Order: sequence, then structure tokens, then C-alpha cells
Amino acid sequence: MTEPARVVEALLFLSPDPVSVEDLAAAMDAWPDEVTAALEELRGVYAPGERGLILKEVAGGFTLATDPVAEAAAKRLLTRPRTPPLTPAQAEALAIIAYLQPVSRPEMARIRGVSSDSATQTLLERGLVEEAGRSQFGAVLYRTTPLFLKLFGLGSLDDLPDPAQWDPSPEEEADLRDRLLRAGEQRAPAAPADAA
Amino acid sequence: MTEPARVVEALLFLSPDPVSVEDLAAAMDAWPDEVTAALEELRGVYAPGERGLILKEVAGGFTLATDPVAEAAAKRLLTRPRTPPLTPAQAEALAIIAYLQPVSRPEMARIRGVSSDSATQTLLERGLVEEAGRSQFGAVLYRTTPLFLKLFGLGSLDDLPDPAQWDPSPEEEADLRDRLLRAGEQRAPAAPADAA
Amino acid sequence: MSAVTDLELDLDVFTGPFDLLLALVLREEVDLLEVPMADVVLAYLDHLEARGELDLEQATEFLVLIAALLELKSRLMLPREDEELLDLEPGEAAEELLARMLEAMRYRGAADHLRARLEAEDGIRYRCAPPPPWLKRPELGELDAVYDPARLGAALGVLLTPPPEVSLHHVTVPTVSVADRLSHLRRLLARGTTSFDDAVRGADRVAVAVTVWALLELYKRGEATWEQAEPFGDIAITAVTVGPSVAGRAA
Repeated sequence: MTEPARVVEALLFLSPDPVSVEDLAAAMDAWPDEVTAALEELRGVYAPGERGLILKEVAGGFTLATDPVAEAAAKRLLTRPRTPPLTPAQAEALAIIAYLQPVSRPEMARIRGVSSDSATQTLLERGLVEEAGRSQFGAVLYRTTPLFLKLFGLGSLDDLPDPAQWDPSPEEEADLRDRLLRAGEQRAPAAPADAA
Repeated sequence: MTEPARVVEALLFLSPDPVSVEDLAAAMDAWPDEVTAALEELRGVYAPGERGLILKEVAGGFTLATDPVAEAAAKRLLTRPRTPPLTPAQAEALAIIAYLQPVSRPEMARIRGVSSDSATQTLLERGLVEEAGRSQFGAVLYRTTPLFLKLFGLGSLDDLPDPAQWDPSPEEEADLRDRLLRAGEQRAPAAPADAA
Repeated sequence: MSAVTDLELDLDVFTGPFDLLLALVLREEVDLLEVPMADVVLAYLDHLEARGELDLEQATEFLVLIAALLELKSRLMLPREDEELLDLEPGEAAEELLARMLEAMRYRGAADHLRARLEAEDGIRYRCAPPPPWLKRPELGELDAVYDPARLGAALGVLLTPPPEVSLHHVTVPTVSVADRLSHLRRLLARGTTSFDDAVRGADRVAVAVTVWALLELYKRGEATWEQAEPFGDIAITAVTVGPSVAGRAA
């Protein structure tokens, strides 16, 4: 292993957060190309399946993480779960914050049709979201954190897919509208012919 | 690399303290000599001069540490205090502590209308605030640190800017603490309407 | 989308499937104010029990619909002149409800995606260890100021700002207080008797409700008593004269 690759490996091991190429270059007093080459070399060393560790590019930087091969043993050694799964309410609150950030609790309640207070509180405690100032009415706004990107394996928010893909198809939408508007007409025993 | 060696590598990476052969064996559900063989394999991989990390055997077990080759770069990357821009929540929490110190978390929550726990935690980790004993009710009190003064370019707390210039509705009589608490109560989400 | 279609309701004002009720409410053929929401929820719980299983997706759909109905009903009960949804035609109200359901569905899909993503990262752990002792904090003397103290003053200014009054936009704020209605009633009672109809002439529904409250308060304080000759008839209110001090004490 070349010396720059050794130094990058040590820096990624020591740093609690992902480190960008720029910060690595500044710390090593090197050119970004040299850092990129060192990272390329590390990527080869840490190719999936080779080692107990993997090189991840998340939250705008590089970091080392464990390979899932060690998960069962890690759980026994550290006796704490890695990160508990999200409940549906937490996942919905997180999705709204991730896509619409910054967003306030009242707005989340409007979209979900129910309050998201306890889900948001849990997301805050787990460090997945944080406050992002206040709306013009004084309501606290929320946004996602770098930890969110890290735990979900995202390089940046741009890696989130377009949410329009989960919209119902025009047929499903028409069907919904039909159910809301026409069901009464078709099924009411004595519906007035032209009420609306 | 064999799978046991990969798992041992991951476990040593995750654990902040040295891990004994017995603990490794228990976590991996393996025999101690399998663990010893895996450690022998790792010792070859991490031979001095090969990598940015070294395998060390210390009292209590085995641990991974950085090779001295990275020391200068690590100091440049990590010994300067981390000074990312303050989030709005952190700025509000820090302002309350700076102007009202010593102040407790419950009081900060009353002023902000939401909990400041995670913001205060970050300020503590970055060394901008520290604990300052306990209130008469047992709540931990916070104050700012010398590092805070340094990073804000202040000679002493007396150099904090006069809040009057940002005061939306100046009142001469009331004490700053009382006014902050009153505004916080008005912002509180579940403020009961004064019907009578 | 079958959870709510096969939920049969048997209420005083309506008998039939839940989605029919929904449609009739949106077409204003059933008065939502007369639909006992608690009974709808109880019927749904019975329905769940009869099925013997809980389908989370269908339960979510029901919750979204019932929440929308509850919101609509609460707006109807405490009306405001400028409440935008109430001015909508039934068709527009349905479109509004539909738009919300579609938006909720979009983020439910996004939520599923995020959960799958988190699951795919399962087993990947990051190191969380304190820095080794040789990475000590630097000498304070070598540090430059990086933050502007004005940021703290500005943050304090935000905290000193009371929220604007419009912040309770979607919650109906009582525009009349009990105190207002108390003094109004006392003014009318200055001549000895008055009637409830007189007391609430021209008042809106909220003011009427608050006047009833004020009347109860007067009764409790022993300042007035009242009589109603027949159900739904006018209520005659009479001042109780205990002594000359009453007016002074009450004010």
C-alpha cells in the first residue's frame, strides 16, 4: 500500500464523520488528485467480500464501516442493536421531512391527516432529523441530518428518487375520485338525480 | 482473508477498547484457538509499514490503532476544534446559555418552546458550553467555556452584543430572562386559550 | 381499497357502507354535524374484531379518511367567515380531499422506499470511539474567531419575538370572551329582566354558546336566575337583587 493510501486509511479510521476529498487533501497537504488516487487504491483493498471493513461514500465524504458478515458477532459484542427499524409513522414523517425540508409539524400533520409529533420526537432523539429555524408563524422547522444520509447509505439528498413515481396511476386516481364522488349516486337508493 | 479474520477485524474496528480473545470467541461463537488463528492472520495483514492501521496487543486484549505515518495529517484534520456553521437550534440554545448563564435545560425548553437536548449535546461535544453544577431542583446547569469566547472573538462575557438592537418590541422594565420566558410561553404549541 | 367499502354502518342518521356515507357527506346530503363520529369508529372496531385480523394498510386508509372527516366536522362546528374549505362546492371539497389523499399516498410510497433502504444497510456499522489521547485539543492561543457574536444577538431576537396573532389561522379562536358576554348580560339586567333571545340577537353561533356559559356563571354567582316556559321557548332572565353591593362586587 502506498503511503498516501495508508494515511487516508488512518484518517478515515480516526474521524468520527465522513471526510471529503478536500478535507483529506488539506490535512495531508496534498493535491485532490493524489487523494482520489489513494482512495481508489483503498477501494481495491476494501473490495466487497475481501475484508471485514468496507469503504463507503456517504453524506458528502468517505468513511470506513463494517461488512455485514460481522453483524451477528458485533451485536453480541456490543449488546446494542445497530439501528432499530422505523415504524410506518416514523418512516412517513421522515419521508415528508426528507423531500419537503424544511417543513413544520403542522404541515406534516396536514399531509398525513394525523399528528406526527411522537414520530418526529423519536426521529429527533435518534438524530435522523434536526431543527432548521422557524416558520413565519414561529413553528419549528425540521430537516434531515448527515447521520440520516449515513444510515441510509446516501451520498446526498440528490440521491433520493423522484417521489412522483409513487403517485397512483391515472386509472387509480380516477377510481379514487369516482369512489369519492359517484359512489353515492350509484348506490344511494333514492339519490336525487342532480343534487350537486 | 478468511471469514473469521474478517469478523475479528470488524469487531476490533468497532470496539473503542481492547478486546480479549475470550470476548472475541464468545461474540463469534467460536473456539479460542480459532480466534487466535484469525488474529495471527490479521497480524500478517497489519504488519508494520504495510497499512495505515496496526494491530496492537495491550493489557486486556487486542486493538486497532493508527500507524505513526498518519500522525501529522491526523493532527491537522482533527485537533482543530470542529466549527461547522451553527444550526438555528444550536444558535438559539447557545444564545440562551450565553446571556442567561447559568441556565438549565428545562428553562431552555420553556424559552424555546421545544426541547434543546440534542442542540445542547452538540454544543457540549464541541466544547462551546460546559456543565456548571446543579440548580436547586437538581437540573444540570450550563455555562459557556473559554473556547466559546475565543471562537466568537470575545474578550469576556461583557463583550456580548447588546440584544436591544435585535429586540422587536423593546421593553425597558422587564428583565431579559422574564421576557424570554414570557415569549416562550406564547409560542408554546398547546397554550390554553384564555377564555375568561 | 377494500377496508372501508365493506364497513357497514347502522347510525340514526345513516345506514349503509362507510364510503357511501363519505360520498353523501361530501355532496352535503348527509349533515356531517349529525354523524356521531365515535359511533363510526366503534363500528370500525367491531368490524375489525369480526375480521379477526388487522391489515395495517387498510387501517391506515381508514384513519386518514376518518381524520379528514373529523377535521371537516370540527371546522363546521366552529365556523369562521373566511374558512376556505366551507366555501367550496361539494365537488371542490371532494377534490380537496382527493388531493390530500394523493399527497399522503405519495409519501407513504416514499416511506416504504426509505424503510427498504435502511434495511439494505442493515449490518453495516460505523465506528464510534473517542479520539486517542495524542489528538488533544489545541492551545486556545492559536485559534482565530470563526463565529460572529451578532448571530447570538439575532437568535435572542427570534426568541424575544412573540408569535404573530395569525399563527392560529386554522384553529378557530373564540372572538367573544366570557367576560364580554358577562358585562353584556349585566348591562341588559340593569333594568331588572331581559330574555335570552334579546341577549343573543344578531350574535353568531360561538357568541350564543359563550352567552350560555356567561349565564351559567351569573347563576353560579347568584346574580341572576332564569325560567323557560316551554322547551325551545325563550328564556326569561331576572336579576337577583341581594343588596346594593352586588353591582360593585361583580364589576
